[in-house]
Order: sequence, then structure tokens, then C-alpha cells
Amino acid sequence: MPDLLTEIVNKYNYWLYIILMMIGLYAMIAKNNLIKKLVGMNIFQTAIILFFISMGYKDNATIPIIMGGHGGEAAHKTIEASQYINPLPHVLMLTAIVVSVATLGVALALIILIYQRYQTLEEDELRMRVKQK
Amino acid sequence: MDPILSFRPLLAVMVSMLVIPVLISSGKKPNAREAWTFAAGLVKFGLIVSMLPAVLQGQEYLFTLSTPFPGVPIQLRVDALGMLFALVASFLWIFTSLYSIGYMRGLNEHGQTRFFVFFALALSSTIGVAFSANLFTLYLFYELLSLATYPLVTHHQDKKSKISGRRYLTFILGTSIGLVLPAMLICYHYAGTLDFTATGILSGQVPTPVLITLFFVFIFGFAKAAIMPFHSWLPAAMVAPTPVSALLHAVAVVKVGVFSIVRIVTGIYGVDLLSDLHIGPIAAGIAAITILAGSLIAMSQNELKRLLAFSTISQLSYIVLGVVLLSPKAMTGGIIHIAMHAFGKITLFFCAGAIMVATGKKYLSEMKGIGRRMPITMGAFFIGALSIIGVPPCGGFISKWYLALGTLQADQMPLLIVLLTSSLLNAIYFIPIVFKAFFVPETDALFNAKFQEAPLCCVIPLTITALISIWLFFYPQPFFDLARMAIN
Amino acid sequence: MSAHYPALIILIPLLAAFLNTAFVWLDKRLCYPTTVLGLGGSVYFCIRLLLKVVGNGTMAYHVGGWAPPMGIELRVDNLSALVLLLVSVIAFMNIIASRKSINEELTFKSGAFYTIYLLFVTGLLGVVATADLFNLYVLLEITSLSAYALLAMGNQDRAPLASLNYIFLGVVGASFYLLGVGYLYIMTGTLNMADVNSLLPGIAGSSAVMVAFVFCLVGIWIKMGLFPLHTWLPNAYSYAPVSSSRVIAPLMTKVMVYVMIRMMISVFGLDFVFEQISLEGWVVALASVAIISGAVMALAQKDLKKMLAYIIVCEIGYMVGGAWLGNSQGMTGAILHIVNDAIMTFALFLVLGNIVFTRKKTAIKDLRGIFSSMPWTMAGFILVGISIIGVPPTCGFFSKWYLLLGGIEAGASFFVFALVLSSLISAVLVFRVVETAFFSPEDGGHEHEKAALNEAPVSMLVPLGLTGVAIIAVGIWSGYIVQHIILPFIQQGIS
Amino acid sequence: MHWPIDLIILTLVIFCAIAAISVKDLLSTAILFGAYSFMMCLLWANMGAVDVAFTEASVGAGVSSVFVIAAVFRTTRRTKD
Amino acid sequence: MKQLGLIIVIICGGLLLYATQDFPAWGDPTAPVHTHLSPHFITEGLHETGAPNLVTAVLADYRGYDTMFETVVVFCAGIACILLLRTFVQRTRGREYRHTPTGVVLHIQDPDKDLNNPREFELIDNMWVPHDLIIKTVSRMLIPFIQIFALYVVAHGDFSPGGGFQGGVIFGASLILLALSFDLRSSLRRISEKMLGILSALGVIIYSGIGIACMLLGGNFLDYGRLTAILPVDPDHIRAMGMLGVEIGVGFAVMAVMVIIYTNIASQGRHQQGL
Repeated sequence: MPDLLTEIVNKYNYWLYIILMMIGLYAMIAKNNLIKKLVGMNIFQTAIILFFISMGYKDNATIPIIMGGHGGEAAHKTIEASQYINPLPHVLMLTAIVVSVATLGVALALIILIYQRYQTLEEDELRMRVKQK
Repeated sequence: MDPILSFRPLLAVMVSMLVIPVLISSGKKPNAREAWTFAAGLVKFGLIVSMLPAVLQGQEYLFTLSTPFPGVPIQLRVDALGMLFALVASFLWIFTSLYSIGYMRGLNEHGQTRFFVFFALALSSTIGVAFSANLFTLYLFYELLSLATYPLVTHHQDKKSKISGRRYLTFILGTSIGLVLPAMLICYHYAGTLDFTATGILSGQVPTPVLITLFFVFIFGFAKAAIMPFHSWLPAAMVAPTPVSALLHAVAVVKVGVFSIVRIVTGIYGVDLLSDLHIGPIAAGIAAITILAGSLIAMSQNELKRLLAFSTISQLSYIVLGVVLLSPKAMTGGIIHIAMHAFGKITLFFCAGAIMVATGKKYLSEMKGIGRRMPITMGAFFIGALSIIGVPPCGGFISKWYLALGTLQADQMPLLIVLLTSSLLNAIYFIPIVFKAFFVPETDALFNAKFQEAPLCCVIPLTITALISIWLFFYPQPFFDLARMAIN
Repeated sequence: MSAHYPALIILIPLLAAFLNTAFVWLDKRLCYPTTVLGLGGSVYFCIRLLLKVVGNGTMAYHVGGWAPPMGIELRVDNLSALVLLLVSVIAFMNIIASRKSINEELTFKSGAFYTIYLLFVTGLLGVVATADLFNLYVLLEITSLSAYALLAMGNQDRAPLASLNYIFLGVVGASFYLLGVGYLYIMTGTLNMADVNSLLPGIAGSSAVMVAFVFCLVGIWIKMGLFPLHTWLPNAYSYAPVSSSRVIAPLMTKVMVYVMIRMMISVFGLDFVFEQISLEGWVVALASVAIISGAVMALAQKDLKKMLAYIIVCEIGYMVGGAWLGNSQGMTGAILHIVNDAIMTFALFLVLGNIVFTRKKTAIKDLRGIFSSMPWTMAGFILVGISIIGVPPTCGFFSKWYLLLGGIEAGASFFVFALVLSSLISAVLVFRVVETAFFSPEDGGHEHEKAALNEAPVSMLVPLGLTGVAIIAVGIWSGYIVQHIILPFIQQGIS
Repeated sequence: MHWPIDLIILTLVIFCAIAAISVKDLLSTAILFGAYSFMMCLLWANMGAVDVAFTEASVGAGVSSVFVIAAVFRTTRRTKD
Repeated sequence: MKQLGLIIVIICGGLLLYATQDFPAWGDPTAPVHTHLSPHFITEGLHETGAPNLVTAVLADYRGYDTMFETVVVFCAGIACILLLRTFVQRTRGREYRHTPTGVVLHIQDPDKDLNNPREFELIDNMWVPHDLIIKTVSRMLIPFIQIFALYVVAHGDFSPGGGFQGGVIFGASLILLALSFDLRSSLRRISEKMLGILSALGVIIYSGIGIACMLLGGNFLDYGRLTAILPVDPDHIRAMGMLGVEIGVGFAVMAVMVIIYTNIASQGRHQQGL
């Protein structure tokens, strides 16, 4: 029982990001409205970003900006790796956020084109009108 | 002795392929085009003959293009068997091109340039098959031939030719991709090579059941040999213009099928292995069935070309029969039959075409008394028929004689009877044609006695081939030597 | 100088793209020359690179001067050099072939089109060259993003919708891949392929690594369009403008196959793939199903474009199956088929482009009598057709040979059966088109007078001719490719 | 960071996500999506990823919400699910 | 569809949950994530790159190649939006203009005729919405500060949170705010589409140009250390300088692209009227 508790304490945010991701995936698959799908897509991507960020977190460490590094006096004293959070996942996720917003832009452009053509954003209606053409 | 490395085999194959651009460019000027065709034919024949003496002394020419797979080069080798086949095919090409000039112009067919181009392509791949040094190269040219003959078969571009073209491809491509390719792969998987060697490459490495199945897969897979039940493309292919039927569907294509089977027997399996497997008789039985069935169906035909087609089917199985009997005499007979049957049958097709050009008739019932009008053609037809039946003084007699001896040598009495019966059947369906052509009473002759032959371009070739098939009865020596060398 | 090749092949088209954008607003006439120059430069360096790599082994390039695993590394071995050359050459020939049609279809946007096109090629080259898992993701996204845009340019009724579906599925694929990378990173703590490969044995048997592998694989399969995940592919490719589908269809799927092979060999390692998680039986079965269903669906199509799209689905099955057979024959076949199939698909779409350019109609029944009006194009079509059927000496036969051999060796009889069956079906496909095109416009009767010759412009025929030559040449001399490029790579992978 | 805050924000995030994809009006979807992004950004700031939080605040909660709203204005607010 | 979605979701979720069992505990300092690469970044980052903000150090230096392509992704999205949406409509004849100071509305027949002083007039068409004075004034006051802040974020990126990307987005957001509070035309009058396009290209060109400069100076691509040959800076800060340069490039590109995407989406590519 206690080990289950520790398991929960250790892993709960991994589980929550999985739930979040699944919400997004479900929205992408099951929702009928294109913008809803798009929002689901973003939720999906942000969930993955959350996963990376939370794997980069380190107990009793601070944000990855060297204290006093500005003036350069930090250059003399040695820096403990355990003081600072791992910066690498943050870097990766900056890129991931950018990618997601870029994709969002293109997708919205396409959605506008589709609406200009078919006057609807509902997938089933779209399918119907495509058949009519 | 080690083979002679030389470009000559490649040239012999490529000549007619190289002439294609010239043919296309001179499409507007028929005379120039056909002159080129002739030139190509003569050069090809010359090249092949130039290799004959060395081959008769037991030497071999060898040319390697590249090695796509380890142990399987794209390679040409000129040996006795290939030489025999190549001689026949390239020699007959000359006459066929002369003949097709007369035929195509006589009926002013459309797309003559296309016709000549693909004809040349087909010849190239035929010679390629003849000179292949291994199964892979053979397969390569075999497929090329199938594709090159498709436009010729469907030359008329109408519904009928569309349907028969479809059947043609279904049988030829279907079998070669569906049966031969996997079989070849399995061979390579076991043996690691595909070269034709006198002893065979499969002995001692492959489990017997696999060997046996493979053998029949090969026999049926080379559907160009038209062994029943994979024969029905051949009658369908008769919608093609007669020169095509004459050269390709009496000589080149069908003989390529038979030739491939011979290669499988002699080169891949090897005589000893096959005789250990004891499957020769079964294959011979299949061939025998095809022989009889082919002759019987031929008797019931009214259209001349279809009749010839079925007769071809049965004659091809003679060759298969002879080869799978594995007795030296029978194999000799079978291999010579490639040549003998070629000359006889091409004569018959030439005659059918000539009648077509001169009178536009293609049904036997319309040919009563045609002998009065076209004596030369029908005379040649008579000779060809005799050669097919196997009556002296015609080449056909010799090969059949050896086949008969071979059956005795392999003491297969029933097969001897089969051979004789089918010769009898041949006589039954050929002689009446000739008889009706000449000896019908004035009253029910459909033609007046006015002498009116087909154009010379048609008559000359068929006369020559007829004479040659007589000449072969007296001087079959070179073919004999080649056949013997091919066996041992 | 030569040490910089791996960076240069990517940077030259990239710079060309940027300049292109500036020229869109400064001077439109400069766009096309810039594009051609950029792609030509990358072709030149790809050739030099291939020769160098085949000559003296793998080349590594440390971007920013940081040694891996700190920095990002570009790594070009035999396989990547081969695929790089393939990508750049096809992209170059396509831009030559499609100038006229681009000027026709999108007149004032051509500059933007060229930019996106260059970015697409850059992304592909980068994906092939990089040795860093996350960098691969970023470049993959560039490729996909530009592909969405390029594909959405076409038929305004259907293309945007098809492209949007592609976006949804593509994002899921990329995110799955990213997720897999995340799982790898949390277990190993590094992103460099070689580093991961060296660290994995330490944590063998961990469920996280297996899930990571599965997610990477599924993500790549979605991008690739393997059978159950192919739903975006046919519409996206067939409603796109030919000038863009002609480069995306041959390259995108093949590069994804390359990525799969790279993951299997260089990241996870063959023994991990085939011993720890033995999925090969399932995957090969899936691939066989993909082959058969792709061929059958292609048979059901009435439009040439759709038919080609499903042929692609079928061919993907070949490569995935071959790579998963688990023997060197199959892997050779898969890699060789990447090259051959890229060439064949490109040639098919060139033919399609010519037909669209001259006839504007691609339904198969509209092709009647096209033989007499476009003889050269149709000659090219027949050549590609027999190559797809797999008739020697065209290149399609040789990769099929290795695949079949691998199948026999692995005893995957279903896969072998699927291959042979698909060859037969593709024979039907090809000759169905040929019959329609060859036989006379009005049924029955001779067509004695030839229809007016209405052939595509030379700038479209020359690439087709070159590709046709390539089909034969690559076929006959495939032995050299296998001996000198593919087998050494596989040896490295096994050892 | 303190795990209660973390837990609370996580639940809020999940709530916003579910709400965003289940409301019957696309404009509210867009707004809720912005809220979701903002919650996410708080979460990351809480985990010490300041740069990422900064980016998410400017991109996710800022620009991309504007994009979505613009798109909704140009198309329609109607949705069936 | 819904059932299918559920099934897929459950399968994926199950797989992922199953895999978490092998994960190291959350925040555990001994996890491989924290022991393999990051110690080097944390301990050596400052000395090697001279940037206290390790994220910027890794972003712009160790993984600068990634960041370049990240910028290219944004750039690609911008061009894609132009390619997909931009349409050139010829101006309809018979337009009404409102003279903003006086409120006089005047009607123009000739489609080609332009107003001599367009700044004081606004086009009244079906998309025209009367503007709110308060919003206008407030945002006019806000925008300069936002832009100053954006510049600070860009310039101060390697010492404090932020960097080229965030700064660019904020700057773009200020322009978008302008377009929202006034109308699209007035914002486009201040920074034209041509300007935006060239800026976006310029940004990425700056980035890759710096990289290629390093190449020409004999180093590898993006090896800022080589810039000492042309920049009069002491060697320990040279890499920081290089980072600043590329951050500026990123800022340009992102700013321009954000505005491009907004304008195209908001006006369906017509660039006549914003929201």
C-alpha cells in the first residue's frame, strides 16, 4: 500500500499528462467540428510538451539561469549541477511550441478556404456537400 | 576449352534493336524502311553464321553485360543448341520480311512502321533467348518477347484483336510471372546460381518433392510451348497479320517456349538427375495428350490459320516429348524437329497468307479448286503439308524418324503408337485441303482456271522455304551435328 | 571544403528559399533562376558527397563545433548519401519539368510556391542527413508543413479538405514520434542516435523503451501511409497540383521508409528490433495485407491519379515488409526499392503531368487513342508500367527479386504470395490503361488516319526520357549499387 | 515548487481542456482554449521552466488564441458538438 | 467514429500508462535525464558560451541548428498562409470614405481614383465597424511600451527569460493589437505587406548568414567562436554576441510572420479590412 502511495506521488503528473493527451486525441478523432479538432490537436501537443517539461523537473533545484552570472563573478565559483533544473527539455519544448503554432496557422488558413467553399465546418455536412459536387 | 570472349553475340542480338530508331525515322518512306529491315536481317544472319564454324568445332562465344546478383550475370553464350535455334530464326526472318512487304502492302494495312519496329524487337529477343547463358537472362528476353509481340498480335486495333490480345497476355505474362519467376527464385535460393551447365545445377541440393513440383511448374510455366491446358493463347493470336503468325507463332515465340523447356531439361536439371527422378514418362504422357488432342481439334477447324495453329500445338509437343524421353536419339529428333517443323510450318502459313492476299479467303470451305488459280502456292502448301506429316522426301520425315527410334530406345511403345497416330491424323486433315484445291470437278470449283497468283513478294519466299524443307531431307547434316553436340 | 558537404547540401536550397522570398517582392523574374540554382547546387554537392562517402567512409559534421552528444551532429553514411542524391536529383528534375504548369496554374503566387518547394526539399535533405532524434522531428515538421501547403494548392473543391485531413493525421504521427523520442530521452538522457544506441543495452528489457519504439514506428507509419494508416494519402496526392504531388509522392514516403530503416538499424539496433520485441511476424503480415489491398484498391479506381496513389500504398508495403523480413536479402531489397520506387513513381507522375498538361482530363476512359496523340509520353508510361510489373531489365524487377528472395529465406510465404499477386494485378492495371490508350477512339474498325500529334512540351519530355533511361540503367547495373553502397551499410548495421 | 499548487493547476488544466472541446459555441471554445494555455503556462512556471512558460504565455494564451478567434469570426460560431 | 476514437484512445493510454512503470520517480535528481547531458550544460554552459540563461545558451548555441530550423518552420508557415489565402481582388467601384476628424462621408465613383490624403479617411464597406475611441486611445498609449518591452526581451535574452522568439511574438502582438483596435488597413499602412515579407526573409537570412559567416571564417556552421575575426569583442563573450545576432534574426522573422498570418486569416487574404 505505501509503495502504491509513493508510486502515485512519483508518477501522478505523468498519468495526468497521459489523460490530457488522450482528451486531445479523442477530440481529434471523435469531434465533428474542424475547429474543435484543431483545438484537440493543440491540447494533444501541449500535453506532450508538459510531459517533457515535467521530466526536466528536478527536486530542490532552481530555474536554469546561473545566479550572478551577469557580472561574470559566477565564472570563478564552480557551479553545482544539482542546483539548476535541466535546461535541455525546455529548449526542445520551445521548438515544439513554435511548431504547434505554425501548424495552427496553416490549419486555420485551410479551414477558412474550406469554409469559403462549403459554408460549413461540420465534417458530416462537408462529406455530404463533397458528394453533391 | 575456355569460351571466346567477344562482342559478336551481343551484336547479333542487338542488330535488329539498333535498327529500330532508323526504322522510326524513315517511317514516311516505306522503301527505305524495308531496305533497312533487310539490311538488319542480313547482318544478323551473317553475324550468326560467322560464329557457326567455331561452334561446330565445339567452341563457345561468351559475353557478359553486368552482374546484377551475385552468381547471376546478364550473360550471352553461344553454344550448339542456341546456334541451331538462332540460325533457323534469323534465316527465316529474311524471307518473312520479304513476305511481309508483299502482305502488308497487298492489304495496305495501317501502322506498317509500328509493325516492322516490333517485329525487329521480337527478333532481337528471340536471338537473345537462343544465346542466353543462364536462366535469368533467358527469362529477361522471354518477357521482352512477350511484350514485343503484343502490339503485333493486336495490330488491327479492333475489338476482336483487343480480346485476343488480352488472352495472349493473360496466358503468357500470367504464367511467366506467376509460375516461372517463383520457380526461378527457388532454384537460385537452393543452388546460388542459374547457369546452364551440362550436369545441371540442382543435383544433390534440393529435396526431391520440390524438384518434381519445380519441373512441372517450369513445363507449364513456359506457356509459349503451348502445352495443354496453357495452349489457348495460340489460336487466339491468329488474329495477327499472317507474317506474324508465320514467323512468331510458328517459329520464334512458340519455339522459344520449347527451347526454354529444353534448356531446363538439359541445363538446369541435367539428364542424369531427371532420369533418377523418373518423371520423364509423366511429362512425356502430358506431351502425348497434347499431341493427340491438338491434332484432333485441328481436324474440326474450318478457318485455315486456326487449323495450322492447332497443328502447331501438337507439333510443339513432339519436341517436348522427344526431349523429356531423355534417350539420345529421341532428344536429337526433338531438337532437329525445331528446325524441320519451322520450315514446313512457315511455308504453310505463307501459303495461307498468300491466299488471303490474292483472294481474301480464309475458310477452307471457300477454297475448293483454288489450286487451278494459284498452283505455285498450293504446290508449296502440299510440300509443307508433307513435311509436317513426315513423309519423304521432306525434312519432317527425318526428325519424326529419330523420334520414333528414340521412343523405341526408351522402350516406350505406347508413345510410338501416339506418334504414328498423330501423323495419320495430320495426313487426314492436310491431304483433303490439297485434294480439294486441285482435283474438284469444274462444276463445284469456286475459282476459274485463270492463273492469278499473289504478288511476287509473297510467292518467292514460300517457294524458297518449301524447296528448303525438301533440301533438308537430303542435307540435314549441319543441324545433326549441332543437335548431337547439344546433347553431349 | 569537402568537410562541409553535409552542411552545404542543406544550406544551399535553404538560402535559395530565403532569397526567393525576398525576390517575390523585389523582382519576380529572379525567383525561378534562384530555385534552379539552389537545387542544382545541392545536386552537385550530393554527387560529390556520395563519391566521397563511398570512397572513404561515413562523414560526420558537428554543427556549431560542439561534439555530440552535446551538439547536433550531421552524419552521412552510404545509405543517407544514396537517398540524399535521390532526393536532390528528383527535386531538380521536377522543377525543370513543372515550370510551364506552375506558370499556368498559379500565376502570381509562383514565387511563394518555389519558396515552399525549396523548404520542402531542404526538410527532406535535413531529415536524411541528421543524426539527432529531435532535430529529425523539427525537419520532419518543416517537410510536412510545406507539404500541407503544396498539396492544398490544387483542385480548390477537394484539395484543402484532403490537406486538412493530412494535417490532422500528420500531426498525430509527428507527435507520436516526439513522444517516442521523449520516452527514449527519459530513459537514456540523450538525443544523439549513436549515443542512444550505445546506451540502450544498459536498460534492455525496459517496457518504456519498447513503447518508445512502438510509438516512433507508428508515427513514422502514419507519415508514410502504411496500409491501415494510409487514409490521408490518396486524396491528398490526387487532388494536389501535379507539379507538387510529383515531388511529394515519390520522396515523402521513401524518406519516411528511410527514417524507419534508420531507426531500426542506427538507433534501436537490429538485435533489439528482432530479438527483444519480435514483432516481425505481425509487421510482415501487415505489409502483405497492405500490398494486396493497395493493389486491389488501385484496381477499383476509375481515375489515373487515384490509381497511382493506391499503387504508392501498395509499394510502401513492399519496402516495410522487406525491411522487416529480418535478413540481409530483404533489407537489401527494401533499400534498393527505395531508389527504384522513387524513380518509378516520379516517372509515373511525369507521365500524369504531361497528360494533365495537354488533355486536362485524367479519367481512364478519357485516355482513348492517346497513343497516337502522345506517343512519347505513352512509351514512357509503358516503360514504367513494365518496371512496376517487375519485368527485367527494368529496375523494378531487381528490387522485387531481392524482396522475394528474402521472403523465401525467411519463410514468409504469405509475403511472397502477396508480392507475386501484386505483380499480376499491376500487370492488369498497366495493360488496362494501355488497352484504352492503344485501341481506336471509336470502338471497332481500323483507325487508318492518325490522330493529330499533341505531345507535351519538350521541357516535360526530357525529364521523362532521362528517368526512363535511369529505369533501365539502374536496373542493369543494380549489382554495383548493391555491392558498393547497400551491402557495406548493412554490414555496418549488423556488426 | 509545491505539489498542491501543481495538483490544483493540473486539475484546472484538465477541466479547461474538457470544457474547451465540449462547449457548443466555437467562440467560447477559443476563449477556453486561451484559458487552458494560460493554466498550462502557470504549470510550467511552477515547474521552473520560465522560458517555456514565457513563450506559452505569449504564443499559446496570446497570439494563437487571437488566430483562432479571427478564424471563428471569419467562418462561423456554430457547432453541433 | 466515437467508438473508434474511444478504442484508440484507450489502447494508446494503456500503452503509455504501462510504460510509466519503468520511469524514474518524478524529480529524482539521479534520473538519467539529469545525469547524462544536463550536468555538462549546467556546469560548463556559462564558461563555454558566456550566457547565464542556460536555456538560451543551449537553444542558440549548443542546439543552434535546431533553432534555425524552428525559425524556418515559422517562416514556412507565414509563406504557406500567403500561398494559400492571399487573393488580389480588384477594388469595387463606388466606395464610401469617412473623413475621420469631421465625420463627413464622401462617395467615390471612379475605381482607380485615390484619395490625396488617405491617412485621414477610412473605407466604409460591409466589414466596416465604427471604432471605439477609448480602445483606440488606450491601445495607442500601450503599444509603444509593449514594443519597448519586446525589444528588451530580445536584447536581454541570454541573461533573463526570453529571447528572440518571445520578443518577436510580443512585437508582432503589438502590431496585431494595432490592427485590432484600429483597422487592418491602418496597420498595414504603417508596415506594409512587402515590408513584412522582406523582414521575414531578412530574419532567417540573418540567422543562416551568421552561421555561414562562421563557415567562411574557417569554423563549422554556427561556430560563433570564429566571429572574433570580425567582431571586436573579447573571446569569452563572442559566443554571446553571436547568440544576440541570431536572436535578433529570429525576432525579425517571428514578428513579421505573426503579423502575416494574422492579416491573412483575419481578412481571408483580401487585406481590405481586419476584424
